[in-house]
Parts: sequence; C-alpha cells; structure tokens
Amino acid sequence: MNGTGNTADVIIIGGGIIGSSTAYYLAKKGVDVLVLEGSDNIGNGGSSRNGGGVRQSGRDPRELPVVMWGIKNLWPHLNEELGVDVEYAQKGNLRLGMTPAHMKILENLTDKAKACGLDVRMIDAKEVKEINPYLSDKVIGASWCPTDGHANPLKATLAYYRRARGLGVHFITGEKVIGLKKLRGRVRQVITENNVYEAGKVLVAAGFESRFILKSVGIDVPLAKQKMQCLVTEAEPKMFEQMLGTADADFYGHQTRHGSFVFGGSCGQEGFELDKQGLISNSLGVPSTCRGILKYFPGLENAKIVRGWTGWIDPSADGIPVMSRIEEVPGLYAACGFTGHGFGIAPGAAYNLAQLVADEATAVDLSAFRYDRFKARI
Amino acid sequence: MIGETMDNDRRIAEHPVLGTIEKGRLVSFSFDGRTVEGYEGEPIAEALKALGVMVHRYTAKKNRPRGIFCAIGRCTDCVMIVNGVPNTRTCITPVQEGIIVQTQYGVSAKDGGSHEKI
Amino acid sequence: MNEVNDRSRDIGEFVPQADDDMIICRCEEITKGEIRRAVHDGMWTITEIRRFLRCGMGLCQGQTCARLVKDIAARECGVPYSSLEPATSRAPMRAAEMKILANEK
Amino acid sequence: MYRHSTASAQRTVAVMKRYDLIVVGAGPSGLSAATEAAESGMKVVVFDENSRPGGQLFKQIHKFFGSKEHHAKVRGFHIGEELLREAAAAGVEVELDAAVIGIYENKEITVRKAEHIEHLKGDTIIVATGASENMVPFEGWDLPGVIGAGAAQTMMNLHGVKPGQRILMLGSGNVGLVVSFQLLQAGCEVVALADAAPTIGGYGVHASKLARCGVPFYLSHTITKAEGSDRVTGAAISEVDDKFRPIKGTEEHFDVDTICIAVGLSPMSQLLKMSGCRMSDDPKRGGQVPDVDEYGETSVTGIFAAGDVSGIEEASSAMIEGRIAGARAALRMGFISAEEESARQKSFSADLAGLRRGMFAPGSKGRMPEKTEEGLDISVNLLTKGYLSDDEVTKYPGVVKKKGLHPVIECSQNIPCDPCQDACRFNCIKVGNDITLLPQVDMGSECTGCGMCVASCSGQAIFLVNEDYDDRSASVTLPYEFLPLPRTGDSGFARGRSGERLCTAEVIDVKTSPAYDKTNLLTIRVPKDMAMKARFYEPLPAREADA
Repeated sequence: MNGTGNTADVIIIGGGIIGSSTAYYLAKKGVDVLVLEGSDNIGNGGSSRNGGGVRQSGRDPRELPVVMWGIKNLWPHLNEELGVDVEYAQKGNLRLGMTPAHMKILENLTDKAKACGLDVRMIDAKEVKEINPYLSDKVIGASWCPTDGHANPLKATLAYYRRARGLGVHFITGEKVIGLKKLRGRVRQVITENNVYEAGKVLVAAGFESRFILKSVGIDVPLAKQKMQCLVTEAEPKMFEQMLGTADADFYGHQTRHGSFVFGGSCGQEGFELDKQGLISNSLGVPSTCRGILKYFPGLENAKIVRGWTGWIDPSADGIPVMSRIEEVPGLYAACGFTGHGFGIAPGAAYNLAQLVADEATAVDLSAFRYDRFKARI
Repeated sequence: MIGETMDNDRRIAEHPVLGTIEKGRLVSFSFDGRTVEGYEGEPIAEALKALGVMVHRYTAKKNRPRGIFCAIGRCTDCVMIVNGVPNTRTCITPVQEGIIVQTQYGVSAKDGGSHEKI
Repeated sequence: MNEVNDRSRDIGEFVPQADDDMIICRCEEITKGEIRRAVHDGMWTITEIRRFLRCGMGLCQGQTCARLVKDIAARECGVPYSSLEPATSRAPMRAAEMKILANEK
Repeated sequence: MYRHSTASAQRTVAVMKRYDLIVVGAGPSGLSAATEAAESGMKVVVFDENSRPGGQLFKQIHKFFGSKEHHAKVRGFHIGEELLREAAAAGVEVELDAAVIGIYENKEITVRKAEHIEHLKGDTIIVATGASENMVPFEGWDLPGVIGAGAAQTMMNLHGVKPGQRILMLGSGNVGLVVSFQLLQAGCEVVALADAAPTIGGYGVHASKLARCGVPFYLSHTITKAEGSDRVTGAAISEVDDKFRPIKGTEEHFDVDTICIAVGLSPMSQLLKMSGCRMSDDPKRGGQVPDVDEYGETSVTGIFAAGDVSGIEEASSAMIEGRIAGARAALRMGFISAEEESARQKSFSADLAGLRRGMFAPGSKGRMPEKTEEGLDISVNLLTKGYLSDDEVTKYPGVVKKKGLHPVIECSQNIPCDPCQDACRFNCIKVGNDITLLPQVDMGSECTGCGMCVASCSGQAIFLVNEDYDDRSASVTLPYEFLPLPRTGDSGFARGRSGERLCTAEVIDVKTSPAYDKTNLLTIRVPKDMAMKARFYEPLPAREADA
C-alpha cells in the first residue's frame, strides 16, 4: 500500500487540511492514496492561515449539517485519533454586537441556525460580560453558541498529514498540477510540471487553483480569490477561552493554549488585489484588525503583535463549498470553494468526501454542495 | 548577592578608552518589592546587572531561569513585568524614577500575583 | 522554491541522541529531540517544523534559533543545509503593541 | 465582500510621504549610502530602530584597519561620529527609535515610532540592516550568564557595566578576539578563549594582544556545558576530534560567571525577503542573502542591499558598499549622470578592492594560506596559540636588529592595513602601494622615538626597542590601553608574547598624547636579553598608590 510510484487508486490534488484529512479517511478504508501538493509545504494555503475557529454559528444553513456532524462525531476525539494534541477547545462562540443594527444581523443568523437544530441563542450585555469580562462595555449583546470552539489549525492540518503518511498515504510536495487528462472516457492522468501520475479517481482540493485544474477537463466552478490577513500576539496571561467574532466582521479569533491571541480581520479591500499570486501582506490589514480588536477589547492595547500573515481564500459564488462527484467526467471529484471558513468544517467534510469517493453512502447529504448548482440569478 | 545599592565593582568607574561613561541622575525604582537604584535612562537590564541581578524571568514550560542574552532587544530573554506590563524587554527599556519591575514567571507575576502598576 | 519532495523517501529511523534534551528554540523551549522527532513525523520543511512545534514562533520570531533549527533539520532529513528554505519573513519585523499598530499616521 | 468600515471613515490618514530614497539602518553602510545619495541631491531619510545611530560602530572602541580612505587607525565610535556629521551636512534626515516593520508593494514601508506607525514610500530603498549574532547551543546555554559578544559590548562600551568578572569566550574570529580584549580593558578577567576550529579565525595581531595579557587559547575545543542552577557558575570544555565531536576524557573545567558567544554573524535580511527580493543561502556571505548585482541592487528594481545584510564583512567595506548603492540609486532616479556615476563607482570599487585583499579577504575565507605574499611561513604558533614564538618572530620584515632605538613590527599576516607607513615622518616604515604587504623597517632611517607608529598600529604590533639602553638593560616601548595607567618609576613584571612572566621591569616613561588617541606608550626597562621577548607590562598586584 505504501506507494512510491506514480499511480494510486485515488489522487488528491492539494495537501491542505481538506486534502490531507480526506486522504487519511480514505487510507483508513484501505484505499491507496497519492497526494500532490503544489507548494513546498503541507497545509500552505488557508489551512495554516486561518483563525482556528471550529464553529457552527454564523454559517450558511446549507453548511450546518456537515459542520454539526463533524463537531459531534469527530472533533472531540481528534487528539486520540491523530495522536497529536490539536488544541481543540469547545468553549463556545460569542458573536458580538455594539449597535441595534448589529443585533439585527445576529438575530437573523441565529434564527436560521436554530431552525437547523443548532443550540444558539441571543444573550444580553450582562450575560456577555459574565462569559467574557474583558469585553468593552460598549458591547450590547451577542449570539452565543456553547458547542462552538476553536483548535490549532497548524497542528490539526499537520496532524492529519502525519497520520495519513503513517498509514501509507504517499505525499509529494512541490509538485504543481497543471492539468488533468481523460483516457477512454474517464479521468485518468494528472499532469504536473515534472511528471504524469495516474489514478482511477481524482479529487481536486486545491483551493482557488482547483478552478484551473478542473478547467482542463471542461469544468468551471465560480471561485474568486481574495487576500485575507491574520495576526498573532505574544503569549499573554490566560483571559478567556471562547471563539469570538462580531456582527460587523471587525475581527474574529481566540486566545490559544499557548497564551497568544490569534485574530483575523479585514481592511475592506479584499478581492481587489492587483497581484493575485504573491503573499506579501498589504500595509493596511494589521492596523485595521488591531483597531477592530481594540474596539471590543480595549484591555489588549499593550499586547504586542509578533507576526501577521496573509493567505488567499477561495470564495464561491454562493459562499459555500463544492463537495461533489463530477458525473460528467467519471472518476473526478471536487472539494473547493470553502470560502474562508473551511477549517472547522474540514474533518466532517473530509469524512463525507472519503465516503463519496469510496462510493459509500455519505453520513450527511452533500447534495447542497454540487458543482453544477450555480445558475443564473434571474 | 543583590545589593540595594550598586556594587561599584560591577560598573566601570573609568574606562581606558572611553573615560567616564556619561550617565543620567541616580534614581530609585522598585524591583520585586525592594527599592533599588539605577541611573535614569540606562536600560533596566543594565541597572539590574549592576545590582547583581541575573535572573529576569522563569520560563513558562520548563521554569528555566533567564537573563540578559542579546542586550539589544532581539532575543527577548530579558523580559520582565514593568509597570504591570509583562514581556517588557528590559534591555531596551530605560530606568525612570519610581518604575516597578517584577520578575516574570511564565507571562505573569509570581504565583499569579498582581502586576503592579504605578 | 517548489522542489519536488517525495515525503515517502526513507530517512531512516529516529535514533535517540545524548543531547536531545538541549533547548534549541529558547523562546518556545523546543528541544533538539523534539525537532528531530518532528522530522521523522514528516515535517521536512522549516515552515512545517515551525507550524508543528512553534519553534521560531515565539517572542523573538526565530532570530536566535533559525540557523540552529535549519541545521538540525537538514542533518535529519539528509539534505544540504542550504536547500532548506528559511521561514517566511513577516511584518511586523519587530513586535509592536496593538495600540501602536492601530494608530496610523 | 467590500464593506464600508466605520473605523476607516473616521480616521484621517495623512498624505503619503514620499522620499527619493529611504535607507533602513543607520549603521556604517546605511549612513554612507544616505550621504552619497543626499550629496547627489536626493531627498533621503534614514530609519533606525535603535535610539543611537551608528549601528555597531559605537560599541567598537578599537582602532580600525585599512588605509586612510577606509578610516584606518580611527576608533569605531569616532568613525560613527564622523559618518553622522557627514550625513547631517549632506541634509540627510535620520530618524531614531523608528523601526521599519514592513516593506510592501510599491516600495511602501511602515515605520513603528514611539506611539504610532507611519506609512511612507521611497522611489528607491536601501536596506542596510546589518547582521545578527550566530549562536551555538550547548547544555545550559539558556542560563543567565551566557551572553552574546554583542551583549558584552553593549554592556561595557555603551553602558559602563561589566558583563561579568570571570569570562569564557567562545569563538576566535575577530569579534571574539576584539571583544575579549575589550573585556580586559573593562576590568574583567578572560579565563580562556575556546574555538572548535583548529586555528584562530581572526587576525593574528588581535590574538597576540590577548596572548601577551595571559589569555590562554583552546583551539579544537568546544564547550560541553554551562554549569550552574540559576546562573552560570562554571563551564566545561572538551577537545574535539576532526568531526567536531568532543573527545572523552579531555574535559576541562573553568570557574566562570559569564560565557560569551562570538561564533559569527548572519545577515539580518528578513526585511529584504519580505519585500519579495530573490534570496539565496550563501555560506560565503554568511547565510540568507539577497541576490544582488555589483551595485547591491536586488531582484526588485530600486531596492538595494548594502553592508552586512548582503554578506558579512567589515564595517570598512560596508561603508563603501553604502556609497556604491547610494550612487546607483542617484543614477536610477536621474540625480546624477551616467558619466558621473561611473566615475564614482570606479573610485569606490578601487577602494573596495583595496580592502578585499590579503589572507582574510572574503574570497579566501576559511582557507588560510601556508605562506605570506612575501613567501614567508605563516606562524603555526600564532594560529594555534595566539602568539609568535621568539624564534619565529625574527623571520618577518618588520622585525630587525639594529643599534639604538628602532621600531619592531611584529606583523606577520597579510592584512589590508598601512597606517604605520604614514605614521613615521622619517619614512622608517614601508608597506608600499599594496597595503596588504608586511611592513618593512628601513635600516637607514633614524628613529626619533616619537611613538606615532606604536600608537597608529591598530593591531598593537609595533614596539620601540632599544637594546642599548644602558650597559645591562634594554628599553621596550609598548602600546598600553589599560587602567590604572602605570607611572614612571613603577616596577612590575615584563611579560612575553605568550603572557608568561619574564622578569621584573621598571617603567621609565609613560607617554600620553591626543595624537595617540588613548593608546598610551609605556616604556619599560628590562635586562638586555629580554629586549626581543618582553612585550607587555604587568603592574604589581594591588598598587598602593594614591591611598
């Protein structure tokens, strides 16, 4: 099973958390998997550049069944399953509001999530302060989902990789895929800059780059590319354990086990980058996010930022991922367009994707994520 | 080992090339609850060094003692709690009259004690 | 950049060494043994080792240990020292308080 | 996804400041680059994260090597002052306590100041951020009391605080040698200098200064342990085999309170990497460096690197590299003509070529030749013990036997340096046009004993010897940079090159002069047979003067 050649039962394109975790769940079923990662590092895209949220609240209702299933069935046991402490903390998620308009946004999201069976409710300023006494007095309320939480995305991604590799999954990094090739009516070959690989099935899980790869066999999924930024502080004394977000998306993030705060935010110009390749941060993201944080956490003003980073997200036209068999190209599957909230959903998504690729019934219905769902608006 | 006032042997009274090294005025500040002296404007770490203080903090994971290592604000081994702010690089933070300097344990004061502010 | 790296290549078993307990990353207190172990867990790039162990991600941002980690990793991977790409450089180059970064002029 | 942020609507960001040139780092290369560019008419700003400008120059209290145009025989901190004066005269803005924390697209930078950050743009940027110290890990290397050599210099030379009382130095490169000597000058004891390499990496003359003060060298030795529970109380070193592994049973213990690490420098090139410059790992240049052309320009047009950040060298060459990059930036932005630039570059590259010669030149790093350019054997004693043996020393052209007073120049390695030649008004000393050649003493010239050559030798390798001082004794005039300064009539011991006590010595003259720039000239009287052996003076312990 420990393949070292150029063939496998399944080739997964993309060594991020989706690719690595799907490889792991497939390998557990005894499937021979080869993972091709274009960059030099495993988990080099959004997998290692996000805020670590493992949350359900605030999501599109179509996504909720998958993420809820993962949080119920996978996240609580991930440390034992993977043999690495991924720092999962299920300590709830506060989505904060400072104005009546904010509360309106939060109420709307909360109502929708409740309808899907999620334990989430609106709380007032007093209850917010009881949960997190460090917040600004200007916070007037929040939505509260006690089963949300956070984990360490760097470790979780690499833990899946480590475990999959241990099960014999063949990972090759620095192997950028430039296209797919059909042979006798089925997808068969994966062409890279250096080699040709062959498999009976191919799962494309390469973030925005999936678009170019899929296009080589005539499939186009409407994905965009946006540069997002995160930052991390030095370790601080323990303050709180919840995942945080705001109605206005001023910032999101949490305090890690290590003591540092990991926050993400936006400067409002995402999507308008001139250079769509590089990873040089722009000069606005970190200051903007700091202001967003300090609005809600004035007490963090002396916390030092040690590092900021940039990553590309792959927003789909309707804001939820594609997780789909592509029937028109037999053997081809896609898992992309996670739209910047692909980390917390990854274990649940991967588990179901592995079932899909293995031609098993999926634990959760994935039909909302079909690749061909994008239709004209009018 | 730690004197409340400076031991002259730890300071260079006169240097063969530099002569007398210019210093600010002598001021008092607090170090772990004791009143000690240093020269205004010199880095806290240098004032502590002249007092014979070697340990600035104990690390979070292994409780290892740390002190001055790079002395130019890069390595961050010398961080302490200064005026209530942990992780202050004492090698580039100047002594001022009345500042409060505490040994740092992990990222906090000893036994989770309070971070003293002026 | 982007060198084909087959992660199934045999780099041998992890063999304990006498100085495995020696601290390499002073900020995050990561030992030589932990770094070597991570390599055998498949962390073959400086970036992966950093992300897996946090070495070089502490207060000093790897200014002290970057060379040391790279040297240990290269030996353990059996590749030339210069072939390992150092970690990405990121702003702020010097740690800065949020209130300062938030205050743009 | 774009949304109007209320926060950004409220903020007023000033008009983007733009400079013809932004220089990052106010060290030797940065200041030189800024001056060159400003003299060409460019609007230049220099940012430095430190509260003092000058980079490492203000910690350098020793006299520099080189030639007049390289500021030879001037102490580092004086060179720093000179560079600041030049920059100010040229109209350069120098902003201190201002850390450049990022370089972004379009040559935009952000600068962190005391309470805020600023955004600026430069049409060109010269990154001159210098180097950071390499470290070597060993058991207990995180104990308080283990410090970098730069830390030792900062403590003693900037703040007047002794780094320790008893010190073990690790590293025999020029930094280790120079800092060890500075430690002695600060009143500390250097109990040993150890290096895993089989030979001393720095200049022999620097090593000799230490050896005659009695500092023992342990080559092919590595530290195995820093001892102590909450601070260093001792150190253990062991001899190493040819694979640098400690040899069992060779361990030696020292009681020390401080272990000082001086094992080289690495370019501090993170800012360049962030700006998107193509980088490579080049061991010859000290580590991760930008790919640059001969003018220091990186793969990003208009972003330059100068000084240690683009390859570890001496401050002297960093200054010229700065000039080169500054002139190139001026050409790029149309402030000087191509002809003008080419003329300047020609002169800079000649200066640079002058420095990059000899057995320590960047090209010959790690490969010590067996013979000097004159065909003389390189002293093995010098490379392994730090001093020339009494019989070796006579081989070199500066060491002559002559009646009456004359200079003895114990210069045995080809280092680009020639102040001794200019020091003697009577042309008694000749180096020639090739400044790496060993100085020769002109047998025909008369020595007046002015001592200028002694004080001008940055390596403190020149002595005035008179074997005919009187019937029984000789006089030796030696450079002396320690306190307390002995006084005429004092007696003590004469020490040999290896630091061993030779005999009693009487101080017969002490000369100080502004022209000597703190290198005092001590003349001691020793028995005749000690004339070619006595090279240092040790006062009697606990001088009971001034009581």
